[in-house]
Amino acid sequence: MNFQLTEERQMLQDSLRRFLSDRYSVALHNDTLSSPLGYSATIWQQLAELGMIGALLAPEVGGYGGAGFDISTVFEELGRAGVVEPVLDCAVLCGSLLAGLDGAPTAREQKLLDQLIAGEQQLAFAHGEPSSRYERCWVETRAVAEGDEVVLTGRKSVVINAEAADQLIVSARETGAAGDRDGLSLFLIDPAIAGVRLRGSALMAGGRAAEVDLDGVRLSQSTRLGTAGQAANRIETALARAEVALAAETLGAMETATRLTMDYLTTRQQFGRLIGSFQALQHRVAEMLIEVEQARSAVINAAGHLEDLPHMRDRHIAAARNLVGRTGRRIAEESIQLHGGIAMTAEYELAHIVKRIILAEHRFGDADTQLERFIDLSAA
Amino acid sequence: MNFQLTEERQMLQDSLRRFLSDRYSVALHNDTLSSPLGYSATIWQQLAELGMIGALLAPEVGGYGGAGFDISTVFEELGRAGVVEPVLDCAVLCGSLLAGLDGAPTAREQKLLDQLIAGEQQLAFAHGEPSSRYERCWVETRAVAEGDEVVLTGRKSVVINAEAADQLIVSARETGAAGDRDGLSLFLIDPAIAGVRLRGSALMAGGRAAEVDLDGVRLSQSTRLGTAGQAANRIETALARAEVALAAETLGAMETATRLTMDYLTTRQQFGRLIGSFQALQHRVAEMLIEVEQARSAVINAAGHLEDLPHMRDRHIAAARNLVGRTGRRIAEESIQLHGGIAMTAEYELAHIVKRIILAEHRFGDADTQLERFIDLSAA
Amino acid sequence: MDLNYSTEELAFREQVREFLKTQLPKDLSESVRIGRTLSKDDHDRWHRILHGRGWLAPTWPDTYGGCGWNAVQRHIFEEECCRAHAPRVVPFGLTMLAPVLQKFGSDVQRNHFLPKILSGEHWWCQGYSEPGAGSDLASLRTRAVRDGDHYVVNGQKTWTTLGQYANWIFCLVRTDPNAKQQEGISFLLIDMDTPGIEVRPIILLDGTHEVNEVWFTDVHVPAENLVGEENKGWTYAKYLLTHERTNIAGVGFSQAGLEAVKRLARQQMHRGRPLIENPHFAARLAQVEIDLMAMATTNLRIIAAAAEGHAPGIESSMLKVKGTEIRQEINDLARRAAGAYALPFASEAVIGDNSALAPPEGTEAVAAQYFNNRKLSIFGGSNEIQKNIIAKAALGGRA
Amino acid sequence: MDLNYSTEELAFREQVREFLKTQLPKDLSESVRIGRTLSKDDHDRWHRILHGRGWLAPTWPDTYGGCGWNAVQRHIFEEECCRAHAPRVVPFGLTMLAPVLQKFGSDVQRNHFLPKILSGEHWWCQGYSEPGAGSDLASLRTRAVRDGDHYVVNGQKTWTTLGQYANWIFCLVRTDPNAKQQEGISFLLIDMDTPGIEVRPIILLDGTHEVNEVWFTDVHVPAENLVGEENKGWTYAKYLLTHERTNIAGVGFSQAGLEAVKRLARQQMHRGRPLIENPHFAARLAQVEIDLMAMATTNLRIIAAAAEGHAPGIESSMLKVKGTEIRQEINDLARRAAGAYALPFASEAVIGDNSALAPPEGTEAVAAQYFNNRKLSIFGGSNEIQKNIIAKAALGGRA
Repeated sequence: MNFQLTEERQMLQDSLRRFLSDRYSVALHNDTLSSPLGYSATIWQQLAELGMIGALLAPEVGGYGGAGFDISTVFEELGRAGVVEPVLDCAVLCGSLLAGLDGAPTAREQKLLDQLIAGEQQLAFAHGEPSSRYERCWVETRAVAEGDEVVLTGRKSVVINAEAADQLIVSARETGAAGDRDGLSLFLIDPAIAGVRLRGSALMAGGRAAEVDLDGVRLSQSTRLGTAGQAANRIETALARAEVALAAETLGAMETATRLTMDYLTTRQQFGRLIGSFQALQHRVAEMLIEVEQARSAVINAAGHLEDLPHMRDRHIAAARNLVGRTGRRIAEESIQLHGGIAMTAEYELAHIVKRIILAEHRFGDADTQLERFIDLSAA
Repeated sequence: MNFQLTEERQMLQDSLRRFLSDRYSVALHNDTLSSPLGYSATIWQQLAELGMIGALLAPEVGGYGGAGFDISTVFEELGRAGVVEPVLDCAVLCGSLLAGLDGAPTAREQKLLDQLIAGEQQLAFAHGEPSSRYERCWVETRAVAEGDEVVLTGRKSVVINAEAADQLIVSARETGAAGDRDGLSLFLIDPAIAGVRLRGSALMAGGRAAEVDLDGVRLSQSTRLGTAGQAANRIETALARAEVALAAETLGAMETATRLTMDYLTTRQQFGRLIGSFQALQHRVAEMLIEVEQARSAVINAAGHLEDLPHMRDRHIAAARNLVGRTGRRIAEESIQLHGGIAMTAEYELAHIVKRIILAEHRFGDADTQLERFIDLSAA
Repeated sequence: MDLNYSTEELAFREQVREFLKTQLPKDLSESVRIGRTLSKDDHDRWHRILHGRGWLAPTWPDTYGGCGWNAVQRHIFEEECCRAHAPRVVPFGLTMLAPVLQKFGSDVQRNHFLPKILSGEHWWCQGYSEPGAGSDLASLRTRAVRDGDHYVVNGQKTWTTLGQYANWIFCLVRTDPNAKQQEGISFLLIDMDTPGIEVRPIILLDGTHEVNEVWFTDVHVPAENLVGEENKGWTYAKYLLTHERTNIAGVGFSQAGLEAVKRLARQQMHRGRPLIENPHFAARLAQVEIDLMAMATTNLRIIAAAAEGHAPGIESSMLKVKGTEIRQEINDLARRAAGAYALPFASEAVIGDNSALAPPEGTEAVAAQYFNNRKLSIFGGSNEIQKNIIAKAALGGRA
Repeated sequence: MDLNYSTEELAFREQVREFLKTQLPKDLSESVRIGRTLSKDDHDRWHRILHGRGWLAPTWPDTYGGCGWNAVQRHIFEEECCRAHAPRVVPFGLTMLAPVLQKFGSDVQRNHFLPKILSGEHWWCQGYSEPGAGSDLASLRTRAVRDGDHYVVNGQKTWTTLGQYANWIFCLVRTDPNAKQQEGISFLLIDMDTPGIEVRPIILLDGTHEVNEVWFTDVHVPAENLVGEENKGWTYAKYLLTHERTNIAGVGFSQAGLEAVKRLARQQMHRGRPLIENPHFAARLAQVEIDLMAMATTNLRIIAAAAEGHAPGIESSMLKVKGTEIRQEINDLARRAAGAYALPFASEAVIGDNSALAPPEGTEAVAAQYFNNRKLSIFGGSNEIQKNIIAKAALGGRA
């Protein structure tokens, strides 16, 4: 039993923390929110140069990390600073889909991975659909083989980073009904080809997403990643890794929210006293600190089981995301309340942090969805 | 719109409150808990003489009340004092079953009602079963006609007041499967007849109950109350009235718990200050007071809809019992916590009050069961 | 005890419904329903329609142009307006300043200002809060120094709601810096066109501009714009705050919000079934509905008592706390129901093209409203302040 | 980072499991499992078995007869004991008094008392709390006046757990009434057979007798029974309280409790299906299990740090708060699962005949445990005191 970071991860943490606390200001945040890309290309490049993307991928595919605790170490730092760059979507989700499950990546996949690690490739995973909610295999988009080609028809929802992406990885169903694990395939698509239509929006917590319409998109069979109809495992593994990342990111944001709140309570006067001297508020701070420790433990559990068997892995992930979802909401709301109005102004760091915390629940399943998954996995 | 008690109900409330605050001491409580009957026959008789049982029954059957607000007025007072006498079981449940739904009671039923109102008759409703949980029509006990006779076989669980009862009203199924509304009948049984076996226990919050074994109990067909197989409505109405009573009782107990807590906070010193001067505790008192007002409104809603159509009636009752169950638990636990250890000693009034609050949730459905009912009734 | 409206009250409700059905512009109710930010013109239109019907000022005495309604009628009117998705009437002139002028203003002030509030010629905003003085209002520092027949005002107000549309502001200013905190405060009426006033937007976390900072640099205010006596402003301010509490429970908003959540949850799918059938979502929904049913009755109890002349005490504070908790919980449910569609900004989605790629109806503003309504438990006396008030009153002089 | 036990730790766990499997009497584990109150003889038997194995005093240094275990081993031992439903070892002598004697006692005291704690000859109870001094321990009023080679003790202690079985009591007494509150307190060891001591039962709301009042009337205590220096008792008391915090999270109890709830919920039926399949019950169960999984890791993190010599700071307080919340929530779930069977008293139902009319297994003590364990958040420093400690430490000198 050992809860210390390895020396390498400690160094990664230190360098990320230093870089982000130097560079990632509220002003940058506000500029980025309304920028055309939804993120800063400069920051993205610098993060890649720091080796941050490589840290999220295994040595076998050109990275130098990729384990659960690598992901959680990186994302806790991204969360502390409220980073909006699409690290999760490009590097974790698409990186994991390209790195795949078994065997080595193909040459084409490896090339994309190398470019990704170098910060030269933007990707997006077009998976969610209007009726999928948070179900992992609920894909209604159809892929129909026609000779050497495959024709994709369907709609993908809230595809984060779609507009900036050089390539989209699209999930589609070759056989079976919505919800089936069998029959899913992944395709690598240039978003500029005929039949693909995007409608973009800025996201409230930073970044951009698009609704993606696939209207009879004709692809070569060679654009398929992996075996036809057998993508469910690959998708689930990528999502598991993304959920660990997201939970760690939220933990980091919770730490910042709590720190800002404690700073505020110990500098702000009201009724002639520091507001931190009011016992009712002190008890609420104590409860926040307890919840942060609970969240930290939940993230450790999830990261530590990421390489475990899928059933065990997913049970710990569901537990962690449920706990982080619940306690994150509490920390976000309490931080705002204990600050008062100032917390709601875009000029103040907390405003960005609480949006990251709350809206994280809307990716891959909110606290209730995670609770259901945990119940299902516990019964199994 | 009018939220004032009528003059008659105001008088009933005043006289009950005066009588109970004079007579219903903690010492009496403790004596009663371990007594053979589980309640005080003297108090019972005095309550009857005060007209309290008559107030729970309609003029058509010899009472002078019986409406939702009569029940809630009486039971709020019983709850404030933590009364353990079986008013709910005898007067509300069995009284409502005998008074029935339509038409006048039979002569036999009316005689029992007269005796009940005079305090001369103890009754118990043997309805719940080991597998029924809180389902109202989940009856597995069978009633099989054999000529002029009916033979009852089954087991009834936690039948409150069974040992003291002169007569039991037993539900049994003549046709259909467990859970069906059709096929239920009620029988009036002398508990001393052959085949009936009781195993009694004191109840933690006062009173006594018994497990009742019915091992081929032979009854005359004339012991059936009402039409064969058509008792569901009668049962549901009686339970609805009992739930309004129970919600009001819990409201009264919540008021007492809150009052005792406020008294304690304003007399008890710690760290050289009245503990009521600690802001963290003040906020919790404020929250308790808010919850009591919510509970009061929920009881008003339930009582005010008791004479409404069953669907509307039951939706308001489920809402009230859910809210009272949740807020009651909170008031009970907070009252104990804000007192400290003293609250847990049998010599202190609060100990009895919190047991009444918490264990009320175990009759007819806890907060979760009520929530499910509310959801079902809202969808319908 | 009688939970039902009387025949007269039902008839009144019918009258209100008919008015709303025929007079409330469809585009306005649609904007309110989907949570779109209203323009100044939207507000003005509805103001004029209500004024035309004589229903703009339910709380005013008849003599000044009020409706002569009792507390129950006012409640019915508010309930129906919420149900019909009518815009909320901007309260600063009508329900906050007006009662102060009616009680403490001079005849000249009453005759000048009250008609212009009704006509909409004056759009008022509130100059109470200052940076560094949130719930501790009395610690304000904006100074007004008497100079002949003027006051010269210097200082800064903040959280000034819709100040960008206002042409008048009522302000608490410190006129005696040596007096104890709550003394030495005066109540001034200031024309926003006076030189030296600058309004700066505050952008909130959801991207909206609804509050402002108002800066005063040597602003000259005619002395006749002082309300009541100099240094007695705290008395008027407290009186105003009791009127801020009208409809504090927000029952109508919660009921409309809950209906919107249900519509959304019937339409959003989960595992091939409507989300509303999911037991965990249904449980959250039922829980808040049950709380709201009870609070609606608590609200009616207090209204019924008020209609008989009882002044609400700590009940207002209780309604504030529980009412905002319920509204915020409904906002949380709405964002939950929207799933991933809560992520995009409403602004673009609503105002963009209406192609087939639009987000599902009802998801446009859920996240923005969730964040924006965190303010409910902060402003108007934070919920912590309300709990202090409740506890102090309940524990009496005893703690 | 490594969440798994090492090979050595796994081997140790195997050893503990084997011991519990072969040496823990079945009737004892059965009593613990169903929540029956243990008799003095029950406690004594288990005490002797552990003593025989040399595993009675995990926290003692080797020199006094401890086990030489590190924090992780102690945790494994506790975890396995809970899982096997072993009785909890009565802590007053072993884990509360003994560390004080080892650090502050005289050689004579150590040589005399420590072996008798191990052998079980002395059953200790704790004389700390007094009526009127709950969480505010230092306000105690029991007086000890020096009279030659004795102290004469007068006063009253309360909440004395299992005092009815004890033959010795360690007491905080006031020896200098003129000193400031936390000074002037001394730490005395008192033979319960001394004339002038009276033990009066306190019956709790669940009908149990587990705590007592202890009254002292002119009780003569030999001066050599003073621990350390006169008027320095507060120092020793605080030292003792840090040892009271061993296993403060109660992870093992919660895990065993959660398993019991699951067994009950698999067996209780609802609409013809096991209750555990009901989505609302399953949600409550999953919620607390998730909280417990996280807290178990928090606990391990602190234990791992302790094994490397880091003294836990506010982490103990965090574990106390969250640990008791979880245990109480599990108690609440257990009573919920039992349905109407939670209503009867356990005492009669368990001890009565075992006829076919017995209540379902696992329902016997659920209500009693729910009520009894409300104490968890009150004693050992109430959860409010713990939150004060956490906030003070976190906000530092800053508030």
